[in-house]
Amino acid sequence: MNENFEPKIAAFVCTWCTYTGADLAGTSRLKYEPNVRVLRLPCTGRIDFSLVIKAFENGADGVLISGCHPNDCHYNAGNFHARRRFAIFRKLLEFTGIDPNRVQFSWVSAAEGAKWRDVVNAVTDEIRKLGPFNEYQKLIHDSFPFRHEDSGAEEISEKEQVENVK
Amino acid sequence: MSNDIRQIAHALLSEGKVSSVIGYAEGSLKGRVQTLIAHTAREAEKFIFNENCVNNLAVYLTKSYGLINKDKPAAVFLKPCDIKSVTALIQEHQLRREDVFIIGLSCQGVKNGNVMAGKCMGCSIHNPQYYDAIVGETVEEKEPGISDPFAKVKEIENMTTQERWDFWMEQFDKCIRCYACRQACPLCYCEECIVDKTQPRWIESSSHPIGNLSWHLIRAFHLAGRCTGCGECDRACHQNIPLSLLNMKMGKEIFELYGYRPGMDTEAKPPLTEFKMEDSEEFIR
Amino acid sequence: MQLKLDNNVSQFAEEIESLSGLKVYDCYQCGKCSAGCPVGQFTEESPTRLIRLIQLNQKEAVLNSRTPYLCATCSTCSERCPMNIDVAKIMETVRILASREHVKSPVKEVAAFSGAFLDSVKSNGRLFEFGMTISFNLRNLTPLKDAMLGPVMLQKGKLALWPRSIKNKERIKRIFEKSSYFEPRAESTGKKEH
Amino acid sequence: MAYGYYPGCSLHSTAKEYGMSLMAVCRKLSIELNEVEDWNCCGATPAHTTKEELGIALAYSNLLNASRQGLEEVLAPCAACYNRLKTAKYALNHSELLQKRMDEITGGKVEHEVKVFNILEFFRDIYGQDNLKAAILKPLAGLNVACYYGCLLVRPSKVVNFDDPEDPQSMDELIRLLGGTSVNWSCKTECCGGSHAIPETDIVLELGKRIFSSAQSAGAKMIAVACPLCQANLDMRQHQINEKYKTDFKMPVVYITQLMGLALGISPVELGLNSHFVSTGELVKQF
Amino acid sequence: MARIGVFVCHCGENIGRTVDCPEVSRRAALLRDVFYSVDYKYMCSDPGQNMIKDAIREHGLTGVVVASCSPLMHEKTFRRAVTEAGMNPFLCEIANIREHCSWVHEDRKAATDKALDLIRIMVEKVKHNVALESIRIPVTKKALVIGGGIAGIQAALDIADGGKEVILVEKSPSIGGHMAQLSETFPTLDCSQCILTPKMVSANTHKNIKLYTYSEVEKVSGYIGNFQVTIRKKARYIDESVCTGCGICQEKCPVKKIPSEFNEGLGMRKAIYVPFPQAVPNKPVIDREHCTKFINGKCGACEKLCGPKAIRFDQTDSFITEDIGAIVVATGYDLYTIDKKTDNTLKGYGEYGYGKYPDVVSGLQFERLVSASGPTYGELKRPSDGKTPETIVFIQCVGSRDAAKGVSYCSKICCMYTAKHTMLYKHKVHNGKAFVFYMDIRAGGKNYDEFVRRAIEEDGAVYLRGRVSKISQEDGKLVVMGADTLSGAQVEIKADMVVLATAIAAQPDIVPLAQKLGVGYDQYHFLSEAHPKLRPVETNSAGIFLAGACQAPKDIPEAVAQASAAASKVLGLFSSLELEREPYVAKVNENTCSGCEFCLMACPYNAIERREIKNRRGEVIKTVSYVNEGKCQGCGTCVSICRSKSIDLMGFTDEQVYSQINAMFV
Repeated sequence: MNENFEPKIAAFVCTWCTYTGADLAGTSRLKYEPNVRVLRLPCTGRIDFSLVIKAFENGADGVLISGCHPNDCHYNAGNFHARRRFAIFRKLLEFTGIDPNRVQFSWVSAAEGAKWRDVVNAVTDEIRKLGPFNEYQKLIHDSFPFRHEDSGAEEISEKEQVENVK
Repeated sequence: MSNDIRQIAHALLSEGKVSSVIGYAEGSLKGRVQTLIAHTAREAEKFIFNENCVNNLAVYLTKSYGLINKDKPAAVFLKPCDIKSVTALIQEHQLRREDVFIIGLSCQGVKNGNVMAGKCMGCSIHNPQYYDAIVGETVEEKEPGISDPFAKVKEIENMTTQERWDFWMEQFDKCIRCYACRQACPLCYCEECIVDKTQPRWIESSSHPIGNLSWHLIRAFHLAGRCTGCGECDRACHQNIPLSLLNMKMGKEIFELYGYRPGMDTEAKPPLTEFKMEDSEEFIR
Repeated sequence: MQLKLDNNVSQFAEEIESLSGLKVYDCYQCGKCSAGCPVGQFTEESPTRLIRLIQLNQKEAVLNSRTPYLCATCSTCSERCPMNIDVAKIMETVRILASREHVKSPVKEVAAFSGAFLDSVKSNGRLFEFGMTISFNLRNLTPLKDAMLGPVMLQKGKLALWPRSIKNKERIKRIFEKSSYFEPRAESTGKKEH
Repeated sequence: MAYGYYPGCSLHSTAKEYGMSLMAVCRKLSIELNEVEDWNCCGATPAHTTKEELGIALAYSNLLNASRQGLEEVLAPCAACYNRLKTAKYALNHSELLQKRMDEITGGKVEHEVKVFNILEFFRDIYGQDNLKAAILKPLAGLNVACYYGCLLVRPSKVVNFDDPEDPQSMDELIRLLGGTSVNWSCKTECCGGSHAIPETDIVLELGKRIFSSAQSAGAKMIAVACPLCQANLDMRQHQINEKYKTDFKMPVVYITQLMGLALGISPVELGLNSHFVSTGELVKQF
Repeated sequence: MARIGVFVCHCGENIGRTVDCPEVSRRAALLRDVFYSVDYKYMCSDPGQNMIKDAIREHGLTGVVVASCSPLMHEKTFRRAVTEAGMNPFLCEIANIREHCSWVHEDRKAATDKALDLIRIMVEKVKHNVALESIRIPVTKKALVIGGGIAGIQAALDIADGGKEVILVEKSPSIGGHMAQLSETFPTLDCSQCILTPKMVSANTHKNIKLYTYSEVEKVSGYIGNFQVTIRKKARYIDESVCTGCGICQEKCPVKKIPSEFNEGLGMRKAIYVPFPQAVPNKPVIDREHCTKFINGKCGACEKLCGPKAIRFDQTDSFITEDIGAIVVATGYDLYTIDKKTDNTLKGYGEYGYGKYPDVVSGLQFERLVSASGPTYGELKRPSDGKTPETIVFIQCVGSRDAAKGVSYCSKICCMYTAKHTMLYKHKVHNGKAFVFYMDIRAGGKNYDEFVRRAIEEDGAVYLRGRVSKISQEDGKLVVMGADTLSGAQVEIKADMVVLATAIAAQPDIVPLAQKLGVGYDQYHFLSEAHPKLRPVETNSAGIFLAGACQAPKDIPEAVAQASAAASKVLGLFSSLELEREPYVAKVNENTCSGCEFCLMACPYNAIERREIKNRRGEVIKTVSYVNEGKCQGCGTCVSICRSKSIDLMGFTDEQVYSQINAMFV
């Protein structure tokens, strides 16, 4: 583990509670770690476990899933379904040797700007402690020998354009 | 016993009660059996049942084999454990109850190769519970051959995270993505498997580490709360990847968390399609 | 009267809860227990008030109250409590706790009676009313109480003069020695029954 | 028919007529009662208000003896004993920890469940009302009885789980079955202060007065009980009540088994009806 | 080939301070498929919006990403803008670089990098966006109101006055509900029927209201704006079109001794009856349980004597189906049963002897006893012997706030109506004394506490704080054993009559109806509102609203207020020709769907139905799932449940999300 390593964290959140709560954190000018990239979905019910796998395949060191507290779901039950899905999925990850702490789950309501800050900081901190997801990175490397680790996306060489478009 | 089997198959076909009878027949190799799908009473003479009949014939009831949805039901010989698969198929609307005629076989356990099959060692139901007809006298119910069917699962659970990772990476590394596991599984009936989906492609199709890991994770999860533990995936895998361990683990967790056992009730709601307010959420911040 | 309260206000209530397995703070002071208490007119603190005092950490006042000793253990209160609190059990708990902490019973007759009763049982395995009544009256320093009843009862053959002991007295001795004040309770006490 | 029988201390002394009448009735109905061997006192109120475990243990050790004797159904005519035995069973069913303790304390374990019945349950559910009806020789015609259940038969209802704790009916049914009339009154389950019979006389006098006046105003000629404590209290203290409150109650307090006996044609003496404080002459005359 | 435009907003200093906007826009221009990128001080300003419009026209952009504040702020603004430039609004996405970036980070470099990431993610998404059309649902401008109590009547009248058609369904023979049973109402003591009757009449005569009494909702299908409702019209055995309501039948009917529901069993009615004089409609109904004609074929007096020949013994239940746009549920409440349950679950208030002592009555029974239209014509006589009670005891919280024998909640209205009862009592029995046992006095509301004080100060009601343990009967008196916890004493009152303020309970038969409607309910079977604070009259089923005590215990003012609120919701819904909804709904790929129906089981809205795929010969080849756009709210639960990815959610499709993830870290 290394303290000055900056983890890459993908966050999948629901529009109605967590995304709005994160907006509130902003309007309240709360400060938190910049490591999280938020992807907005209507509901945690929409968050398929394969999104998590995809995130790891794309180099995420950790994943955060967040939605409405039980009984607050805008769609009544989406979060309940998600809760079961990820309770089981975590067990699968654990069983296959992936530290379940790399997939974090939280309830953050539209009123909990401060909680969003705390969650982001805590998760970033925890993933930082776990260190880079080297095991998965290695798989990626072995699978895609041609994919450059940090091609800054912009300034893409013609070759890669072709690579990626096909 | 084989006599009763032929009789009932013969009767069903000659009386035109069923469109076909799916059962076991002597295989070309000694000690091996093959699947026989009889459409005429004459063919029924070939049916047998013995300790080598390890395979789960329920898979032939999936739509792709085209044996169901006829004007008459298809009859099938099933061991008590195989019946669970049929229950699941009915529960998941892949099979109408009236489209199948279940001939239950009492079973003392069967062999995989020349050793008793793993699923039989943990088995505690030896007589059919859900059937249209039953052949063979009921055998006495006995405790599982082994104390703990989950022993191997627990062994892995007790490894360190790193050890587990290494263990599975070694296993998955062997995978050549032939999808025999999918083919053999009665519950892998999707008309288009997610792995064949290209827009977008969720699972890398080539058998490199990333693709293999994703495939086996997704396969295991898609069977969570559904797998009835017939073990056909294990048998089908020429690379000897212990696939059923993943399914067993899922089954274990589902039962511990939600008290659900697959293949028991055609009316039950699959555990991942429902929820309870009081479901555990210790892992949620 | 003035109550001095601090952050330990729920200490005593918690003690009672863990000893009895009941939920003291479920009581919202409706007074139904007091309303139906057969000995209500003979007590200073009503059950309602006693529970209130427990909620407010007034251990001394509670352990010295006469109410738990005058309680006839008729369970009318428990039967009718809208919050399913076994009030009679709270009375019992207070009484036992008091004797465990050697608080002198404010109702000496009751204490004396219990003592005499249990002595009789301890030594004979069964109750020996005549001897018991006498020993109670001695303990209670009212040798002649109910004296007029005695002879009548004898004549009606209702008081046996000689104790009919049981065979296996060891068993009783053992019970008296080994029994502790409260039954063991797991951490998560006070499961309410509906 | 043979059943286990736990007399408890009173039925051999203060409530001897309860014991006598019960025996007489059983003889008449050829019911065989096997006394629990070497039974001990249930502990009554003093035990469980002194030490929680003592109260349970004393009762438990009787269940233990019963089970060792192979008794599965035990009749406990004394309401107090009945209540203690039921309480012990209830407590043990709800706590494994307690069960362990009891095994330590009594040094034994109940092998099989021992069902405990009070007198009313026994004749209603075990012996059967029809059988009883068939055996009646002298119906209790014109007898106005106030059925008094007291506390311990019906409370706490979740423990004894026997009859409606507010308006029980089983004794009234029995009286009607015997050809008598059960009056509708409101003190059926009021407490008589039994456990204070000796120490706190004032209380029992007050409570007793309430019960008598209620029974009287309901037109009852006598009170039927199934509890030695209630009987002793109400019977022994009646004249004290009359003295203290300047009342004039002359209300026999009889055991339900004594009334059964009369209906079955058993002689009053055999039923111990002569050993009451308040004369039962009026009643006896009719039989 | 996609041509994406990126528009980076400084939001004055708000974004610009921490995010290097020009730098971000410069680097965004280098992203694949980005053909235009610019930064500007205020993108939401007119000049800003014009920049977007112009760019779309000049560069023929196929998608737009605005990097600015939260989409919840200005997504609509910018989508409107692109529409004006001829682009489909759903081809415009927002990258939130303010709330999620500039405002929450301090390190300029980190913030700038993150801003670019967020833009890249949205660029990748918008590349896979497709033009969508908002869903338009036609609205049937006819409302169904279930329940003809005060709430239902009010809602019906408001909607009808709003010029829309209303179907009002009431299960009993007359509308009016519980309010019709009340004598006077708090906190003003005006006569209940004086204020209610006119409303009942106009509900019956209003040209926009179709009234179905003695009828129940049998079946509900469809969705907001498009419900189909089947109503069962129970047989009255009367031809209402012919009956003149003269009442001769009721007069001559020989079967007299049937406890009247309207009088809470305190009065009697006939086998053919109009529940009460002011009933609407004023048409009788035959109670076939008790009617001699139905029992043994004899009698038929009513038939013989009916002038207009309106009696129809052969009548059967009939069914009416109506197209409905919105539904108001106003089914009201019932009283908690005080007496011991028959199933012998040692519950019920045996200790109060209700049902055993005739002079122990419920609050509603007391209303009937003091009501001018009641069995005693408003003279207070106790049921047992008709004597006027000189001492009366009121007991509050009977069943309420009682976890052991009743319900844990507070029934809310008892404190007030008990105070009212003491006044009504005092006004009728001047020398009488009223005692009230209470636990707390809950009199929040305009002029409510004043009202209770009046009962105590002017009408001399004696309030005692404590529950009653037991009521017994001695020498013709009811002995009330209570407590006054304020003095710490036991209280014994010898009363002539006792009134129990019994808990408000949900309608016993509400659950099946709730399930027909797809409306949630709580553990006590009160119906659930969509949001306890912000959507109190809506339910989670779009187009279905709540009014009155079916949601929770309510008094008349509250019930009426909620009814009007529900009505205005309905009128609001009806004010538009069509409903417009964001097109974020699930779609099924019928080619790959294998019909396992997991989605169908998981959908929180029952929006997924079965559809049979037939071949040319009309034979069913397979059954697949089908999403009802009207019902689908777009949560996407089905998408995650589908193993073969045969369901997708418009606006958040697999492809969009997938490419977003791919673009997250590079």
